[in-house]
Amino acid sequence: MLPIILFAYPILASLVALILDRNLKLELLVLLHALLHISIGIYGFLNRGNLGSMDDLGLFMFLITSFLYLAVAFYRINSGTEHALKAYRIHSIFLMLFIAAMDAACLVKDIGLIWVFVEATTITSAMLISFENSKSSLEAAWKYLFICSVGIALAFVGILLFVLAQPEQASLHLGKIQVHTLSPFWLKLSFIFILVGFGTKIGLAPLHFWLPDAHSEAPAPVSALLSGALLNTALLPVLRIDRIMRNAGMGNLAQDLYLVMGFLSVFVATVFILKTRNYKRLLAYSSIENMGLIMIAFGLGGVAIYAGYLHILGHSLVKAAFFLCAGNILSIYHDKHHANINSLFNRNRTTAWLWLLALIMILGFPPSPLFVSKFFIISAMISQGYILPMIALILMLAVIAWSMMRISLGMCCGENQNKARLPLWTYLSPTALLLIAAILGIWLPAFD
Amino acid sequence: MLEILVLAFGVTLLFASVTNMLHSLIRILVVQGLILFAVTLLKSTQLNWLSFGFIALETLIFKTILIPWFLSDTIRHNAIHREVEAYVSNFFSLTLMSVIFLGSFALAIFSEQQSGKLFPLEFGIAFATIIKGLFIIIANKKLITHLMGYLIMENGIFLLSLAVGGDLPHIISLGISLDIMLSVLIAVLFIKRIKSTFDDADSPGHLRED
Amino acid sequence: MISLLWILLLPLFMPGLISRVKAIMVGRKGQSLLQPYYHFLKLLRKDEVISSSASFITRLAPSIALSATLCAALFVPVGRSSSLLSFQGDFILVLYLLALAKGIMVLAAMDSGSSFEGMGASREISFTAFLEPAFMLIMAGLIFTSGFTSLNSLLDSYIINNHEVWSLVVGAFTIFALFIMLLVESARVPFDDPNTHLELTMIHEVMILDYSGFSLGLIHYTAALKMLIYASLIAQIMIPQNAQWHMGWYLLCVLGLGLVTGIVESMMARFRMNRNLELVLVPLSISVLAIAALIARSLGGW
Amino acid sequence: MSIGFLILFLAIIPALWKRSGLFSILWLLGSGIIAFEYLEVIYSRTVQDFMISFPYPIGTANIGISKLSAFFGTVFAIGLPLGMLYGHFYLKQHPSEGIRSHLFWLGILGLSMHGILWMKHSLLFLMVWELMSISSFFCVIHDRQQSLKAGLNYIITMQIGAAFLMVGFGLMFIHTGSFDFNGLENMPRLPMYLLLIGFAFKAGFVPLASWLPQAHPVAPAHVSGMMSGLMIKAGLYGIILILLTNAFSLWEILVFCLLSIISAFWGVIHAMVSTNIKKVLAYSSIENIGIIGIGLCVGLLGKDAGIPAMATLGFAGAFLHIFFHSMFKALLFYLSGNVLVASHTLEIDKLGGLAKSMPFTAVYFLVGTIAISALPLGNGFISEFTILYGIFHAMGANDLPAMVFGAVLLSVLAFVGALALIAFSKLFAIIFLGEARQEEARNAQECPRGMRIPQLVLGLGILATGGIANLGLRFVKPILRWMALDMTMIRDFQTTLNQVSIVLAIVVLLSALLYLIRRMCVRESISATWGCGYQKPNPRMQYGSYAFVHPLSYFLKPFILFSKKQKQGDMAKGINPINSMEAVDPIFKYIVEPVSKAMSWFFELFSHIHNGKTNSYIAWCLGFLILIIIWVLGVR
Repeated sequence: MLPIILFAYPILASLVALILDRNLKLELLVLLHALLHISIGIYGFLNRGNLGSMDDLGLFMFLITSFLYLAVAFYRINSGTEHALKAYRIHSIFLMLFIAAMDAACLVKDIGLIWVFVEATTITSAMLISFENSKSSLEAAWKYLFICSVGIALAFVGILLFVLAQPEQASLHLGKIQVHTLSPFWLKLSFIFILVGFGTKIGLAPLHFWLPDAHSEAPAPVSALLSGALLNTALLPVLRIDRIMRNAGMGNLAQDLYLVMGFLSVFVATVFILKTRNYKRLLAYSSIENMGLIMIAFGLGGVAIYAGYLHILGHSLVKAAFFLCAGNILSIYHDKHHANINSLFNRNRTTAWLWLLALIMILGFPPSPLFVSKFFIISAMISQGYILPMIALILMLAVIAWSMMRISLGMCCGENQNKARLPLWTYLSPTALLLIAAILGIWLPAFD
Repeated sequence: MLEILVLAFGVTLLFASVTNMLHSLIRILVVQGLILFAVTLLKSTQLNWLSFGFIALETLIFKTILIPWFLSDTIRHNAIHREVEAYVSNFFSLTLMSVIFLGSFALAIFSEQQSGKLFPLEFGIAFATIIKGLFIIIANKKLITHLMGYLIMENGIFLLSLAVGGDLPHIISLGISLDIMLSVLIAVLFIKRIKSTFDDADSPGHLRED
Repeated sequence: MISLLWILLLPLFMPGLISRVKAIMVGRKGQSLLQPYYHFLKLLRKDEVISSSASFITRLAPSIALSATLCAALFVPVGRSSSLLSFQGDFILVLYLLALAKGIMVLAAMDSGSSFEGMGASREISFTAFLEPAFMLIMAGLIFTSGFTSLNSLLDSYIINNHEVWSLVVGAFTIFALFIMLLVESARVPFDDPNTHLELTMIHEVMILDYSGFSLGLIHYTAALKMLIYASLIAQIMIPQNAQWHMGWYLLCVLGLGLVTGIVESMMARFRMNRNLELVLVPLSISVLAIAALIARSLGGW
Repeated sequence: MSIGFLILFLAIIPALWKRSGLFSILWLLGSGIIAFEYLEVIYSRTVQDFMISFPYPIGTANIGISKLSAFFGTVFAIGLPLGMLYGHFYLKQHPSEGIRSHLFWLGILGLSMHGILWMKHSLLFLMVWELMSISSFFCVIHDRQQSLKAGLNYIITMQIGAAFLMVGFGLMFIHTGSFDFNGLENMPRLPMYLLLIGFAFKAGFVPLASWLPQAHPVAPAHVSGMMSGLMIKAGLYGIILILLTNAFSLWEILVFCLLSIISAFWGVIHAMVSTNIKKVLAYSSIENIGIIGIGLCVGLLGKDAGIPAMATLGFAGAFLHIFFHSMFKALLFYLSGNVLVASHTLEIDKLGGLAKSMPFTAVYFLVGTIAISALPLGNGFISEFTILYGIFHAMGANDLPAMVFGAVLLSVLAFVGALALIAFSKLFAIIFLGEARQEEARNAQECPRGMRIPQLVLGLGILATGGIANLGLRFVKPILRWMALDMTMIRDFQTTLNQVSIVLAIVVLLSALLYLIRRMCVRESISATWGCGYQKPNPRMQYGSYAFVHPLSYFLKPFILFSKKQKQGDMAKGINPINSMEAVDPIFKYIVEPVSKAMSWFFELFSHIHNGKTNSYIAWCLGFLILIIIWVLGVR
């Protein structure tokens, strides 16, 4: 029953949207979808375990998505007034389809279908990214679509090899796989392809190149969803395969690959956080960094796996809020170069403080879930004897913290005095996200 | 019979690496689609109408007719120059192609020793096709050629899916080909818009860190 | 009680004695020994001229300095009659009281805003940097021989007994260090020339250029008192073990010190200013030597 | 206790409505209650630990308070509200936007400082610790202009320190499997060193103290007062926590000794040559931390050598100095705020003669100076007296290290004390005495009464604890007893202290008497300072800050790194050449800066892969794929 509502609504709503004649109505339509979404999510959370289609992992991602979607839907209210109706209609339709595709990718258990839906998210979100129809957004969308399609194609090769790994009647349904019969050689090979393929979509270095472009050129709500929800959705299949790998006794191979890619990601993020001049790209790189940390966490295993899930949660919420604040700043200054932005404190104090709070929470100051997760990641690294990597990691994190704080403070402080006002919703949803993150940082929910 | 078809598929790759014309690349795509259709028919054990319909839809309709038509249409409407304009010379790409063949056959034979349930020839050709597709993307600067490289790669993946013994459920393969179809559509759309906004058909490089 | 009398009366005798000795050395007759007393009393009767840039510090400083020094003096034993005040570890307080006196006088000098007085002040206070640790180490050295007690009993217990070569060595060290400290602290040649007439070369005298009358009297008395403190410290050490007339010995030693000081003054010339600090290091190094020797000894010698 | 903390939490509300007055009043109220309760804990009752059970992985957190933390809590509860009160009046004189956020972060800072003392669960402790760092950072960058760079430097330093703590606690977690502070007892060496280093960052031991002289001058006066008087004590709290629960070998003690000596000496010589009031004060904080460390070392040495009196007095001196330093350092920083408000500069060579225009400030500053340079009547003397007293017990006790290091520490303490006397007599003399050197100082006005209230309180406190020498010891004694130290000789020591205070009373009475006599029978006549024959002396001829310490310069020079700045003048246009010297921090100049430069250079090397070409991106993808295939199939 639930899945039907979940997928029937967006399709019907897209049809309805074709006849709606005002932006506000479209926004309300999306908002309704978001409310439906989160109510289903909460229902699923309340009686989890006895849901057939949703396992905990899927539910986890689903809940994160619904929180973000709700925040974004509120954020969009009254923000679309300056857009043309037609473009905005298409935008809203694709937004709902995008969410539907992500839900499907969270819910289904068949790797093949997961692949299909992840590819579907690529297609839909490509339309969302190119919404502003400027040169750069077009280029970003093209690169995003193309690189991700190629990567996903490689992932499909991996899936085929996974079929090859099963001696008799091959099946792609995760439940039906006899792990002990898998041939290790093909499993290894398929895992490599799957990791590289979905890793492209997760944005792990050195496959991350589309990510800063897409995140910086998309409109703020879309970037929030991309970095908060889509990356997790792309991470999901990797985690599902990871369970198989671990059951097949090849967990340490997977973990080594995770560690390698994770460290590369953090390193690349450090390089470009020092380098970049565009604050939305800054956030994008910090997404890469956090994804790298998550991969490191899963690569370490043990208690760090918990840290990994926590990090996913915290990063999604805080980063979404961060991107929404960036949207506010963009709508105040109409400029993406942080060198040209100053005195945010004077121009719009609320945004400034939201920005700084999101900053310190993404850097892992308490009360942020990232603090706890970083603590566990570091202690796990010690316990497994990765001493030099740990020192390097801490150094890189310190450099990232320095650079991001320098840039953000430079944006916030200054002399310019003329005030700028924004609609209330644009403050509320980041605040709500940050609050949820803070609460979760202090009172951690138990996942398993 | 099967081997001959697969070899022909490989030959198309060689031809793809020496040609300079976009249209000949499109023709290569058509030929590959036909070959795939044939191979699928030969390989499929029991042939009822449903599965025949699926296969026909995937290979004939999509790969052989629709997508090539889109491409040639795009080329015509956007007045894209008909040269391929690769970064590398034909000779180089040819040698590289043979290297790719060598590598993929080595991999195929190596893995055939590992577990015996695949056909090394198809496997190798398929791998070579995938790599070749990527190589075409890397070596050319036109958006449309990127797209063609992507399609060649997809063909390779399709061949691979034939190479691995157990075949996918039809619904999944249909979804897959739908996805590819849509992505190609949207890609074509983007190519149109990019052509109109940047008024050249090369892959744009404005978003960079410097 | 008797010792308080001594402490109050004796100080001004030293400067008179010294100047008399110097006069005799150069073949003059010299002033009477009691001249400083007359001078002091005359100053007490005079009114003052206060610098226009003076704040409350100038008015407050001399009395604080005097009372601090006096309290320090109360801990110093005179002859065998034990000091008025004494408790375990009182010498720390003595040292810091002297530092207080010095510090407040330095501030007073800076208060006048005259560059010369500032110069004197900075020179004066620079000396403390090396004298305080020296004093500490000397006290630590005395503790080795007679346990951690008060200044009074430290000095009473015979540091030098004739049958023990160690104590002779250490006693000699201590006396020499204290004597140099006496010269420095009471602003005598070779560190400072009290009766030069070129401000650039003065230390103590230049600090009090702007003082006059009553305050000047207090300051002179304070300086003399400080000198007496160091002199009587040395004297207490020098009293031999089986002496009968302690008071006599004490006076003898003190006057002897005055004599020696006078002779030194008339034999030596003042050092170059920037060499002074290096000389002030001497007591420190000597006391370090002494304490090293004592540590070695307490561990049973070499 | 809960009521007090409730009030402190409520104080956030007026802060959000910019009611700084109500904010500080609530802080006074709440801290009063809390201080009372802390004192109860110190003297009589014990507070039951209460458990909060968090979900996995934090587990049940043990939150409670020991006598040690009660001691620090009392210090905080006394110092913080005064700081808040001063801040209220200071901010009135310094109107600036962002009062709201400033007060908010101020409240968070105070609360987290109290919170650290309660956490017995390393993860929560770290959380509160980080909260303290970030809130103090936001307090430092209050003016949002000059302070940004220093503030950034500060927060990153704190992050590195926190990383040390993180790793240390992580090791502890791996070792014991729990976060509880019971794990701190005789822990393995490596985590212990890491924790000590992490805490030393906050406490400001050389060579980890380069943030202090950078952050304090730019922070508003009340913030730097609270940070330097109170917050760095949080680092000491951590250090002492570890010192008490672990046994140390002689070598470790000696290394700690050495570090403390270096801190004290390094701090004081830089304080001597600095020309910015707040810089001088910041460096002297480093010095005082060194002195506290020396006290702790004396205690440890006494334990190690089996000299109970030495141990007890050493720890007693350290605790006393923690308490007293929190008073006089805060006072001096607040007074620097007065000077800034009155004359709009902190450069002492522009000031002078303020004693006549700002008499109250001058008197308070004199009190602070006496206290900080350990002169009698100030409370700094009492703590140093205690430490020295402890050291003298080592003399003649038949234990080589105790004796040798006793002698060394004696001379170091005396030496540092003397240098501090020089530094602060310089500071006081040049700011408040003589004539105004420049305009700023000439038309300075005394600050409003409000700013002087907290200073009056602190000054009286200093004089009280300095005059009635037993007061501080009474406060410290329960903690010493709790530390199971030998208390037999404390009684004699108390009698000694009583005698000390008697003597001090004599000094005061005598000088008062003399002063009165002078007032009665001496007529003053005012005239210009005698220029020694020079006809028209002017204020700029007065002894400057550098000239004052010049006699010692030739032996200070080797220890201090000067950066000379020369500005060519042009006599024809009447522009004088300016030669200025400034002491720069060698650690910052020769370690931090080159390292950061090297790192940025290294990262810059890789910053060209993002060239905007899809082809190259795909090439990276393919290359990486082939690499890991080869790695997995070939190598593994």
